[in-house]
Amino acid sequence: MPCDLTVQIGTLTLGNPVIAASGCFGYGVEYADVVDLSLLGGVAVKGLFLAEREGHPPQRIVETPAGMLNAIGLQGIGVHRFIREKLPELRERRATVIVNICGSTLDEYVELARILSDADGVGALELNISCPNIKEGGITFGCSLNGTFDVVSAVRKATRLPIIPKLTPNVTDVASFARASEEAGADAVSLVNTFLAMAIDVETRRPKLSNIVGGLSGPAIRPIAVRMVYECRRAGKIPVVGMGGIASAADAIEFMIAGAYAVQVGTANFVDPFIWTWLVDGIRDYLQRHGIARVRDLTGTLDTTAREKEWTSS
Amino acid sequence: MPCDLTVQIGTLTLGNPVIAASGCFGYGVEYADVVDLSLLGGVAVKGLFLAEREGHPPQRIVETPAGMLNAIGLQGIGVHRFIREKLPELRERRATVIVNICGSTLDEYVELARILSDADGVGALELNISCPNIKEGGITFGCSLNGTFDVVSAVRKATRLPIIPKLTPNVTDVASFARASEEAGADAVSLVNTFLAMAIDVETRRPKLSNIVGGLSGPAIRPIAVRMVYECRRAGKIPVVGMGGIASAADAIEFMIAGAYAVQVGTANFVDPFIWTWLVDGIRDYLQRHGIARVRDLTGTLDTTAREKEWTSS
Amino acid sequence: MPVDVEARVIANTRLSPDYNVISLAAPAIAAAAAPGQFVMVKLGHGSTPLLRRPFSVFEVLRTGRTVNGLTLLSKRIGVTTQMLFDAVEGDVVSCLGPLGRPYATIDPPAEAWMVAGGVGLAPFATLAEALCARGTSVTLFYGARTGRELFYLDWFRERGVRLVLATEDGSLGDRGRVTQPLERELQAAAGRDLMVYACGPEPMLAAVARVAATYHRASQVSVERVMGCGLGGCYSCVIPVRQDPTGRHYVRSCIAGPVFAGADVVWE
Amino acid sequence: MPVDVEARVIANTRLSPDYNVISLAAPAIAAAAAPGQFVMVKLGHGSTPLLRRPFSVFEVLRTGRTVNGLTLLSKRIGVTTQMLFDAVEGDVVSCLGPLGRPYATIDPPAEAWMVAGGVGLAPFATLAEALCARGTSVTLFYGARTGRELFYLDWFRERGVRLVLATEDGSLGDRGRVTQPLERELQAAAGRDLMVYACGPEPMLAAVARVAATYHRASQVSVERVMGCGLGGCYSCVIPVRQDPTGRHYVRSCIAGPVFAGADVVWE
Ligand SMILES: Cc1cc2nc3c(=O)[nH]c(=O)nc-3n(C[C@H](O)[C@H](O)[C@H](O)COP(=O)(O)OP(=O)(O)OC[C@H]3O[C@@H](n4cnc5c(N)ncnc54)[C@H](O)[C@@H]3O)c2cc1C
Ligand SMILES: Cc1cc2nc3c(=O)[nH]c(=O)nc-3n(C[C@H](O)[C@H](O)[C@H](O)COP(=O)(O)OP(=O)(O)OC[C@H]3O[C@@H](n4cnc5c(N)ncnc54)[C@H](O)[C@@H]3O)c2cc1C
Ligand SMILES: Cc1cc2nc3c(=O)[nH]c(=O)nc-3n(C[C@H](O)[C@H](O)[C@H](O)COP(=O)(O)O)c2cc1C
Ligand SMILES: Cc1cc2nc3c(=O)[nH]c(=O)nc-3n(C[C@H](O)[C@H](O)[C@H](O)COP(=O)(O)O)c2cc1C
Ligand code: FES
Ligand code: FES
Repeated sequence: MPCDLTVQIGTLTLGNPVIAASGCFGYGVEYADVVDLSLLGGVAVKGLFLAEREGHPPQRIVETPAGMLNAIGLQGIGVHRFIREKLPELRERRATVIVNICGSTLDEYVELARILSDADGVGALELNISCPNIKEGGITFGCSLNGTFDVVSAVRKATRLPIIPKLTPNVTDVASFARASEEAGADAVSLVNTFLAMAIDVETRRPKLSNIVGGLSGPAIRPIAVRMVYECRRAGKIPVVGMGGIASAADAIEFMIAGAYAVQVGTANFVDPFIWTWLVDGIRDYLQRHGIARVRDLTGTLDTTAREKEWTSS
Repeated sequence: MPCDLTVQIGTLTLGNPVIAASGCFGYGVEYADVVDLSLLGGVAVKGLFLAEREGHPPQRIVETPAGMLNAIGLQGIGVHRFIREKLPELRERRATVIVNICGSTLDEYVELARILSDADGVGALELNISCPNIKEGGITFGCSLNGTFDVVSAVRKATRLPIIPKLTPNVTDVASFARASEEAGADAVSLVNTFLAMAIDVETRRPKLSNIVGGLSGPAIRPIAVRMVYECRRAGKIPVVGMGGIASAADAIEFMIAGAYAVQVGTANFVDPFIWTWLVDGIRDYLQRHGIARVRDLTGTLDTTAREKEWTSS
Repeated sequence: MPVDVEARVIANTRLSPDYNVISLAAPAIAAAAAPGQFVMVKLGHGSTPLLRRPFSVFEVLRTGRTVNGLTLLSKRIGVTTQMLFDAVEGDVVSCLGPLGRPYATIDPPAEAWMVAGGVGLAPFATLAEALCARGTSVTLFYGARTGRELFYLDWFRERGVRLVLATEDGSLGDRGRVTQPLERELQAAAGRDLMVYACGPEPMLAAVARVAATYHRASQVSVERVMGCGLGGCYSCVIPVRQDPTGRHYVRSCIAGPVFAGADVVWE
Repeated sequence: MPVDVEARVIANTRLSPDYNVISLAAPAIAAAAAPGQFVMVKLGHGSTPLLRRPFSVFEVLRTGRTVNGLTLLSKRIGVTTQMLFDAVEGDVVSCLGPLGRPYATIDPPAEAWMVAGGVGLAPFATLAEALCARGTSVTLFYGARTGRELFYLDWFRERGVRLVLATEDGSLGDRGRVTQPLERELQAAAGRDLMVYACGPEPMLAAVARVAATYHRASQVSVERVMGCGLGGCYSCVIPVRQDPTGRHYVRSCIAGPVFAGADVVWE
């Protein structure tokens, strides 16, 4: 049985539901020799500001139980160099490009959206309103319902590209942010960004990260992220792109059953840069084994009716 | 060098800063044959309602990467049977008892506080306004600043026992809840309770927990919990009791450096019920090694000045 | 009083592609364990797996009168059982026990009928020994998917245990479930004094308890609930038991069980 | 193009209570690796450790002309290096590589002066071989805490490498830091054409770069930053380099390095 793995986000069609998560795959081109970028559902590139940024001093990451903290501070080449230096190669490699954008002000998001709308080869915009690692902007929008609504509406007016606000998990009720995004005209929401967290070197009594706090990602957060995807799916109609600790096809499928149309994979790419093939193959196998013809029919199929017991002799 | 391990929470003196976390140590008496209860800083007993409760149907727990979900649903014997059947043995074993109380209404918290104030052998009350596993009450208070303020003030008027609201991490700004608790007259705050989370069996497409969602605990959450303790310590003056994934003396010390006066240990007790001795000994060793005479002098000693590099030849 | 032992692996025998018997140098636990009690084990460092897992004490290992250790019969279904399958001599398995309420033994002339499903065989080696030592006559009703998953048959025969086998594929003994020969023999056993012991998947236990009750026989069943601590600390392992003629109540199977009177459990 | 190999452990030799050399059957990586390149390794299942860790390729193992594998020189400081220390023949180490920008070799009459601190010896075995093959004369300045932590001295001697040793406790070679004999010899080497290569703790690298610059010598240093991916994906491994006469800029040491011109790095 052939399976239809495509998923639709606004006007953008992804060949399959597996997307490289922003900040965990460079600008995509770094991996062009390792994986065939056209086989990924999409590539969400490292968060871009208008201008170049240096980011935080090292140490920028630290491993924690089943997870890692990062405080990169959105080092990046800025949107103009991105369009000049990276986008052509991504186009050539036939990558489906999702540009993750960050602004310190609402106007910056709007300007980024305008600039990228005119660029050739951008599939969608992911609005990073959830990076826990920078003080100004970004998360200020992502932690306020009005802020989220305003930035999404403003970007909506500035572009025809599909827009995907990326939500922070560091809020009391993430579903309300999905609803606000939907009302403001978003095509989808993606979640979760990282959890604000910290680690201390007890011998020196200093923070392990130069920025003191950072964002927790990896398998550790998966159960929380799955719950949040489940809540957002029930709260709204637009597609949810789920992520947080996905490291196997089963993990990706878990997010889809909970309500995700597509998934992103971040930290696990560091552990296994060849993961993309296993993930897509694993999802295809699962669909075939379960007689599901289209991957979008898997979304939100969680069965919450009471469970019965079966008896086998062993 | 002898170390002073005692810590003070309101009028209660703990012999050391290591407390068994509520729900992870039964009513304490279950462990009386395994550990000398008088050697623990305190025993926070399983959350009690006024009445007996059956809790949720199994399956109630599931393991996740470096963590576990639980949805026990606060099964318990109710306050009256606790006082009759458990408190005398706890007293006899010279345990320092912290009673974790839960109500569906504000009045229920007040009544629990009154009843327990009259009981012999209760050291402090921990107000569970953060259990993610029950629909009514509890977390409704814990997710609203007014709710938190109201329940703490009301209990404050009803008892002279030290009161410790236990905060949920499922909020945008946990420090504001610590402040609200302080303003309402709490003697300390404890955090974190578990993170609302879920896990799905992808083969059956059913939730692994009968309650669909549960609370995530264990090492996975530690970096988030440490950050929250750090924020609460900076936000207020009352002592913070820190917990979330502590599994070694170094973990406990990390929380104290971040700002905790005392710590609680939950999940790790399941893995090693003899952990208490290692923890207390490990903390004592650390203090001696670092020339710190009193454990309370360790609290909040995080050094956030920029780090310099040292050079050794290896 | 349970103890925690960092037990060395003495031997590890694979019985099939899924089953193995692992011998552990945990004499203190082995010497104290009663039939039906269990240990909470943990392998590896770090947090995969995080929690311990419960396993029945399968055999108590002795040299003469000295107890050297114990074995576990394990079926590979997940991370810990995979590690138990792969373990080699010298590896360390952290072992906490003995835990739980054991089976109550009976004396002659009463007979013991043990009913095992799959890996539910585990508690019956020590129970059979304890019963045989009392001179009690023992029958083992033992079911599995296939004959290749019926283990230790000679071990039980050598100790004088009568075997009644059943396999789902009919490759050994009765074709079908083990409760069928059990019911057949219960029908024919009117007037004999006997106790039914069972361990296996819960639907089997429910069926055994029901059949036993039908023939007015007492039963003791060992249940397998997901356990977080094994010591009564977490309330994860509960099972509903009858409280009064109509009510039911969750009790912790790690301390109130794992062995219950079949008639006390509310089967769902 | 890096490859990911599930490499079997061929041998594991403990050099001291903290150092070991582990041989891995990863011929594809070994054959492609240039001196100074590294591999990202991961041991064990589950999530402890979660991330891979970077290790220089120490030796390339050959039988005749066939490349069989590579070795890593490891110093035990945490979870992965502990696992590398404990690994036994047959264990599997996941190995991704070769990665990073290698050292640039030089040809005679230029001389190569390699400066190693502690485990910073690792890239110099393959570099020495490559240089010796070109007929370049090679000196190794090698420092450690104590003489017992100076390894492979005969290995280098056999290949004609001149050794200049230093230990902090004075038990072998100069007492003190390895940059002292380096500076002394640089003073005396006026007029000779030479390249300084360094690997070791960063303050040592900074000192080497400074001393080299003082005597107007080029240096190539291999830095060790905490790495999340090794492929340019995460921006964790950055190091500040000079951008224009006054500016500085963070570059990813996994792809722009780990080898940098000593003069390019902004030492902090
Ligand atoms: C008192 C007691 C005695 C036991 N004795 C034995 C024994 O002697 N030999 C033996 O092989 N097993 C025994 N078991 C079962 C054994 O504990 C489980 O097989 C074991 O926990 C599996 O661990 P794992 O890490 O390999 O699997 P996991 O990776 O934890 O689980 C794999 C899958 O199996 C499911 N699962 C795990 N445990 C259970 C359970 N108890 N009930 C239903 N589903 C479960 C999980 O939800 C998961 O889907 C006993 C259980 C109890 C409670
Ligand atoms: C390009 C490169 C090549 C390397 N080659 C070798 C080699 O050949 N042999 C070798 O033994 N080591 C080498 N290292 C260092 C090696 O990567 C670390 O020792 C290793 O990551 C430690 O892993 P662990 O799991 O044992 O320690 P962890 O448990 O991860 O860490 C233990 C402690 O050490 C600190 N730490 C870990 N890595 C570093 C680091 N790079 N810098 C400073 N502090 C750190 C951690 O913060 C922690 O406090 C190299 C590093 C790089 C970047
Ligand atoms: C090193 C690192 C850098 C990240 N940078 C960004 C970023 O630039 N923009 C963004 O929206 N998210 C960023 N994230 C968050 C990830 O895209 C993702 O939301 C998060 O890591 C959870 O997924 P994971 O558990 O699969 O990694 C970053 C994560 C990591 C680990
Ligand atoms: C099985 C289980 C039951 C719990 N029951 C309670 C409870 O009754 N009351 C409460 O305040 N917290 C309860 N908790 C939360 C713990 O007290 C603690 O806040 C949390 O588990 C984090 O700490 P840990 O990571 O050390 O387990 C429970 C946790 C677990 C795992
Ligand atoms: S397993 Fe924890 S109470 Fe039974
Ligand atoms: S280690 Fe990830 S970018 Fe260098």
